[in-house]
Amino acid sequence: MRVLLPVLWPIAAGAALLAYTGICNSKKKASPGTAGHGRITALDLIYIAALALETVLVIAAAAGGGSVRLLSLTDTLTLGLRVDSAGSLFAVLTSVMWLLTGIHSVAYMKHEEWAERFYGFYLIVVGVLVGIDYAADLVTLYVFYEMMTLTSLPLVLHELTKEAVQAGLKYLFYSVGGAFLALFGIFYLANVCGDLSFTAGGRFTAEMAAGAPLLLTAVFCMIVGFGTKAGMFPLHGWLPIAHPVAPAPASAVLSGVITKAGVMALVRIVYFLVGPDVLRGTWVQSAWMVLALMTVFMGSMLAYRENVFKKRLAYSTVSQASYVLFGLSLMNPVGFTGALTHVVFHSAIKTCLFLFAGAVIVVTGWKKVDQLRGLGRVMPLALACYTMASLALIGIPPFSGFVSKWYLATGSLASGTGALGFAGPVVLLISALLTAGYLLPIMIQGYFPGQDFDGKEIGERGLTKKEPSLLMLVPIVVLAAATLLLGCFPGPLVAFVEKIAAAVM
Amino acid sequence: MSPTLMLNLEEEVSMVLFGVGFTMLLLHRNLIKKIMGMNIMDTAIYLFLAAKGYIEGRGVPILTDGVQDASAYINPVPSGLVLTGIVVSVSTTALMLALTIRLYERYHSLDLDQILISMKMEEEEQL
Amino acid sequence: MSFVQNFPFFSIIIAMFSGIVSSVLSGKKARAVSIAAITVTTVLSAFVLAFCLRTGQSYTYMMGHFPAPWGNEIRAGVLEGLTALLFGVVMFLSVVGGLRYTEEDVEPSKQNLFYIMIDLMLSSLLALIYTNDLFTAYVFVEINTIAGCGLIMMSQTGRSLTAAIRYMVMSSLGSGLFLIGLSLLYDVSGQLLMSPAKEAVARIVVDGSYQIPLLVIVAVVSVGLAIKSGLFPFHYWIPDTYGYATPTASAVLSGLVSKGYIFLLIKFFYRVIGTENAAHSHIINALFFFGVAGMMFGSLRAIMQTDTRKMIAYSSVAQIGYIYMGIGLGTQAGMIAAIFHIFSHGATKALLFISSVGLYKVSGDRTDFLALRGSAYRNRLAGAGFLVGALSMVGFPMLAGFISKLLFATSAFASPHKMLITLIALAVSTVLNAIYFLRLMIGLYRPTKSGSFVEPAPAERTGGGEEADRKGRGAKQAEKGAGPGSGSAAAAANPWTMRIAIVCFIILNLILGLFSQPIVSAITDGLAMFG
Amino acid sequence: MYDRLLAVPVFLPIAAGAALLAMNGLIRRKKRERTMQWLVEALVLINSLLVAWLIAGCGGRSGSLVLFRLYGQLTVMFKMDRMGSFFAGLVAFLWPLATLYAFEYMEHDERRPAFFAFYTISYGVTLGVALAGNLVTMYLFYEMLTFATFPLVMHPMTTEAARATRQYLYYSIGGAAFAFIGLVTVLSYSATGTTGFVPGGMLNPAAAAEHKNFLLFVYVLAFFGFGVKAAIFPLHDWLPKAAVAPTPVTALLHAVAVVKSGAFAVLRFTYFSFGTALLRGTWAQWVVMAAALVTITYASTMAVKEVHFKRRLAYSTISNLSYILFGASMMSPLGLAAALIHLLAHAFMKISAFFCAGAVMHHTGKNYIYELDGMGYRMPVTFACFTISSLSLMGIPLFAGFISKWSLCEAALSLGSEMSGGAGGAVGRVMPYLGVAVILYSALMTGIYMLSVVVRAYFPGFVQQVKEAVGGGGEKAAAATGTGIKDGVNQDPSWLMLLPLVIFAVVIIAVGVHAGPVLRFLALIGGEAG
Repeated sequence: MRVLLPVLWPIAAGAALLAYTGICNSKKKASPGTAGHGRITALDLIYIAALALETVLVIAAAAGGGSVRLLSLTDTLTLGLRVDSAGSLFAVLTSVMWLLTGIHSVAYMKHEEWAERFYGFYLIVVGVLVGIDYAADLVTLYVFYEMMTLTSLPLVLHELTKEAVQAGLKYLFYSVGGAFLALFGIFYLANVCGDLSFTAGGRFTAEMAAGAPLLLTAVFCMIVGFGTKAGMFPLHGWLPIAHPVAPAPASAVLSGVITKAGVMALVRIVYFLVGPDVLRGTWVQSAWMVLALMTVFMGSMLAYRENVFKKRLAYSTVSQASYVLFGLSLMNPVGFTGALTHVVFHSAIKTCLFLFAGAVIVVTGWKKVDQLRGLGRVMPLALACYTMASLALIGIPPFSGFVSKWYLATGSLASGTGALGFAGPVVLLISALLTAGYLLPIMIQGYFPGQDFDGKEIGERGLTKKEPSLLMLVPIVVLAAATLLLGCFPGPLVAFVEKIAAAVM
Repeated sequence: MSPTLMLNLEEEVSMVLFGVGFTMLLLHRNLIKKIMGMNIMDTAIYLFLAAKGYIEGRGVPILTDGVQDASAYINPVPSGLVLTGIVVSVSTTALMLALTIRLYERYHSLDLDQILISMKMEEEEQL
Repeated sequence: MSFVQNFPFFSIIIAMFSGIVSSVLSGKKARAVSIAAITVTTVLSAFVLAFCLRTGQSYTYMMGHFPAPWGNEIRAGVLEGLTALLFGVVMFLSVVGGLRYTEEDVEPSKQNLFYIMIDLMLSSLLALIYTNDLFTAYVFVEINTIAGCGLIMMSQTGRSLTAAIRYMVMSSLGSGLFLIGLSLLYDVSGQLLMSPAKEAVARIVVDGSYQIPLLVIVAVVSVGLAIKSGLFPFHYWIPDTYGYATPTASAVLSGLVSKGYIFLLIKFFYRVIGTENAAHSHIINALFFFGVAGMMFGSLRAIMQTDTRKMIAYSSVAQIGYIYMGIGLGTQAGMIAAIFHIFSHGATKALLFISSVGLYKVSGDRTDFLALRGSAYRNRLAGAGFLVGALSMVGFPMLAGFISKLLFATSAFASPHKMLITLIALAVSTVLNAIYFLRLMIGLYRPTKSGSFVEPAPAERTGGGEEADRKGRGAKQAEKGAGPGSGSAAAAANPWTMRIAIVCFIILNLILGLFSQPIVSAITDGLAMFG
Repeated sequence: MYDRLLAVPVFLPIAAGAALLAMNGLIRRKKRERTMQWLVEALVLINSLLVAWLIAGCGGRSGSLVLFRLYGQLTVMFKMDRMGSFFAGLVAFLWPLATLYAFEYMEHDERRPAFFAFYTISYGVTLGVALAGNLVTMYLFYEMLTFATFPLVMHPMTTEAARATRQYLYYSIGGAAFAFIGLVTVLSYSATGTTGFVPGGMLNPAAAAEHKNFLLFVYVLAFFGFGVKAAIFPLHDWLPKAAVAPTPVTALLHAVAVVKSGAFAVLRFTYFSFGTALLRGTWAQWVVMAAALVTITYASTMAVKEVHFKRRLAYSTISNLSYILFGASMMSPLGLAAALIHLLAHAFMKISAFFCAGAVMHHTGKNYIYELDGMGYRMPVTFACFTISSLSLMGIPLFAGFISKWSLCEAALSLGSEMSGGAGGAVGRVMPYLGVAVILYSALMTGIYMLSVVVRAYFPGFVQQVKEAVGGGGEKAAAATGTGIKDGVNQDPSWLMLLPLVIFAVVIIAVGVHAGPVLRFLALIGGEAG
């Protein structure tokens, strides 16, 4: 029950919320979300309480451990949940990010329609994500993975503009396509292996691998397939389109957390099912590394050239998520540690950045980068938080990004993959430079708009010193602080991750 | 020339005639000539049959002066067949001639193609 | 000697005499005589069949007690009895079903002539079935031709006259070939009675002499009878002939006459040449080839037609092809299939001709597809009859056509070289049949262009039709007399005689389809008796 | 007694339908028609209960009934074996519900009695296919099915309908003509001289070995012949065209009864007549498998291109039917079981999807996908069911479609590992994997063509634009433009339509969540016949 609750509770709560609003709608009552415009309603409180409870439940589950069998679809296909340390890391991260973004979203959604629908699906998605993290076997993971795609779809096309719907469909089709590509691998593994439950270090021995001629192909399919969610080349096309059109809180979790679901799936497959020993040194590893590095570079490059703020952040996510994938592709403990720590750091950073973008949109309505000149006069505090997060993402010590990148680079050099292993740090470095190139100008233009900037618009619209509301600001500040704190004291986290790494390798 | 060819002259002639008649019946457009062709064809067969039944030096199989030995007569069966055949062919010819007359009255032509053309035109007028 | 053994002779003679008597009778009386004659001969045939089945063997009946080779013989066995019986039934139903139309289409003064022709036709068919003498067969072939020609020209339109002359020309060609074949046979064997001729042929084959003349004989007789029965490529007289005669005549000609010749050919193969010899000659392959080609060609041409009568007529070409394909297989099984198809096609095609007339009558006497739209609602029974006929043609299980198809297909396995061709030809032909029959059938069950189920055709639209349309849909309504125009048309189109005929034909089809086992075993027995 | 009752469920509906046709003239008045409808429903229900009783009574033992002898060894015979009871049960479950649905759908139709008459007749005929004990009987009912259903396709009586009917008939009869070759061949090579179904095949092994290539050729012909009803490429074209028929027909007949009869016939023919031992690893297997795969690819791609709602679903049906045929072409116990589970799953998914489409058409007159914006709010229950069926069709876990897809791929992969020894030649080594790839591709396409409908229904893309254009009164404007979002107009159909939909949705989820018992039963069939 303890394992089940963090999955079931938000799904049930979200469904109930949706049902309730549905009933309200059909009875032609004023819908509860839009009532009391600008004020916090009971619904909002319940919503935040539900999220908080979820965080508590996840932490409780992580602390308590255990496993549960959910369903038996057929005699051979059973669904189950099991708590382990890797899962717990992701689950706790997810729920915390969800809570913080949730708080932000209450304020943000005051400016959007259909808030209650957003809340409902937002709640459901967190349950599903925790389901992915705690999945005991590959099929369960796949089940939740598909559910995640479907339930997060309403978040993407929330605004119901033609553009949003198109983006939503693109998101949907890429995700589903990726999932089906991965499904081939699942079929194959099920056929070869029979039992798909996760064990640290993988289930495959060298003999078993030798007896399965298509094993590598299957794994590669899964890497590309699940890599879709993490925006890995070649199936990255949806991400820069879908993330920005969503409401900012949704963008934040999409970029910050949901991309990590793809990562989680790959961690499970490579390190808990197939086993890194089987894959190390094969063409799959090389191909994966190449893809990851390409994505890293390409994402940064595109972000650098992008003018729409949220889109720029989305491209950044493409790049950063592939840092993680690159770390995983190294298949050594150092790289693994780097990858998992980067998961945590990037999650915090990117959520923070998107929430900031959301706050900017709410307060000023600006969406393009070149509109953001003089932002420091409007929201200096928030911009400070943005600066911290940016620096962390670039990887400047003592901010958190530095730690993970350090591990990634050393891991790459130690991976024994020859030229690719050396190319890794170079690409990471170039990408870091590009990251600086696309993030810092906003800060610089914000605080130092230059001589020719008269700030007329800011003055006229009464935006001077208009920080976002507290509900928005708090999560941003908290996350920015986290990037700094985690960067200063990465010890416990690194130790925790290293323990996982030791278990799987 | 093969010697047997000279021995079976009647058969050969009848075959040639049959071919002539058959071709006329099949290919000629004029109805009267068709009928003539049919008659030639039939006649050829009668010739053939008669030749088959004929035995050198024997008499007609008709009792003229009392009962005689069968060896005095030619084979009577083909003759009977020829007679029957003639009856049949006469009636067929009669029927065809009647038909031809009807067609001629109607379409003023003996040419089958011409008749078909005028028939088509007539039908189109009706529609 | 049992009295029953005289029945074949009686039935021939009765039919012929009724024809002669009819020449001095009025139309109505001639009709009565004719129907009576058909009934009696059918009953007699049934007795013959029963007798042969009981004794389990065939018998030869000497005419006037002259022994072979002078005398003339009749031979009756199970197969002869069965064929005579079924031919009689089909003939009876065709005549009865077409009574009203015969009255309409034939001049009153010529009514008795029509029935004379029917009588002669019956008599010649029976003679063809029963005779054991080839020359007699020739004579009756000619009588048959003349009677057929008379039937065709009865309706006295320009079309039917030209059709008659074409028929006549082709038949004469066929008869001529048949006759020359006989003469040659007589030349080499000295026999015209079938049984002694067979012995003579057997001797010749053993001798190894006269091989080429024998081949020529088989070829000439086959071609002659093939022309007369309308095998592709000698079929071109068929569409006009069947298409423009009166309904009864069409049904009889298409259902029976061509089958009579085929029966004669089968008899010739079995009783004179011997199946072995026939199977070894290449003639049989030619028949097979042209049979298959005819199946395809006939169906393709039928698809191109827009006129119902011509379509049905071209379908006959295809069906004749089936029969020749069965013969061409050169096996016992193939022959059984061919004979069964003679029956099933006779029953089915006659049904189609009779019921299609019912449909024309409610469509303003027009026969094109467009005019016939919705006619099955205007005349339900005729529609049902046509439906059953069409389904049988397509080979719908439980109907006669299916069993034919099944027999053809199973028989194919006995001749390995032709197996695949036969099977595929059957399948393709089924598809083609489906295309033209079902296209028409769908049309029959569609409302007319104006959306009505009741009124005949756009051109013949009457006030009554509209009224009926408004009051309600369906022919039922119309039959109740709601719409004076179309209602009475439907009633007039369905005289009770025709209803009986259609229902009986449907039942006949079902019998052939559902209880084929006894019939097939009878055919098998009959063929065995052929020796 | 039990055996004799076997014929009842087949002939009861046929007789009832015929009686209905005969009484056509009597049922004119509205009130009588209502009575007629409920009588029909009661009859169908009773018949279904009878089938259920027969299946329950069967309990593994296979009763059989020889009705009469058609010719020679050809008997018309019914038999209740596992496979037959499976299909019969499926049909019996769906029919009463579909009839219920048809009441509302056909309420404005003028020729209802004829419709219900043929609809009921089709029920009996389909059961005939299911319960047929030998190939001849199956062929007989297979042909009858064509003729029982074509009046239903033609029901709208438009030119389009006539054209569709014509094509339907030509294709079906053409297919049957080739299947007929198979029938005759089986008869000729049969070990027993009959065509009765025997698990694992019934050909005389010695004769079969001698003429192996011929038999394989005939098998391919017959596969395509029976496959016509299952809409195998290139003989699929009739199915989208037949979507012109009233929706109860398209849903029940052209998504389940007729087309599944085709697939069922292929399965019977493959596993119970020819036998897999003869076919496995031969060129014939790869030919038919390739045909199935081409069909899947082609049809799912075409479905994406199609914008007519029902025709899109029809293309989807084509591709899904070939899933079944793909299962059939594996010639293995797993393949048979997988084919059957997909037969079951697809029946529910597609009938549900079609019923939703029908409900939309009936209540709003919308036929094209692009007209469906915002319908999810106007017909919430309908579209909820549609969503479930869409997800299931895609093969999302927890829905029935996933189970069947899983089974199919599992079967394909084990075939692949079996063939990797080289038993099926180079082609055989590749085909099973290719099959899995094709299924996944098709799943993606399914996602595209089904979910784009769902997304459109729930998230109409232009609301915001309308709002922005009109300004403050956005919501009213949105309502006025007919998007219906939030305007609270509930256009869901009455319970007659909703009940079947909800039941189907429940079944889809139930099978998807707990398929163990069904799969165990199917594994039995696979085990005895593979």
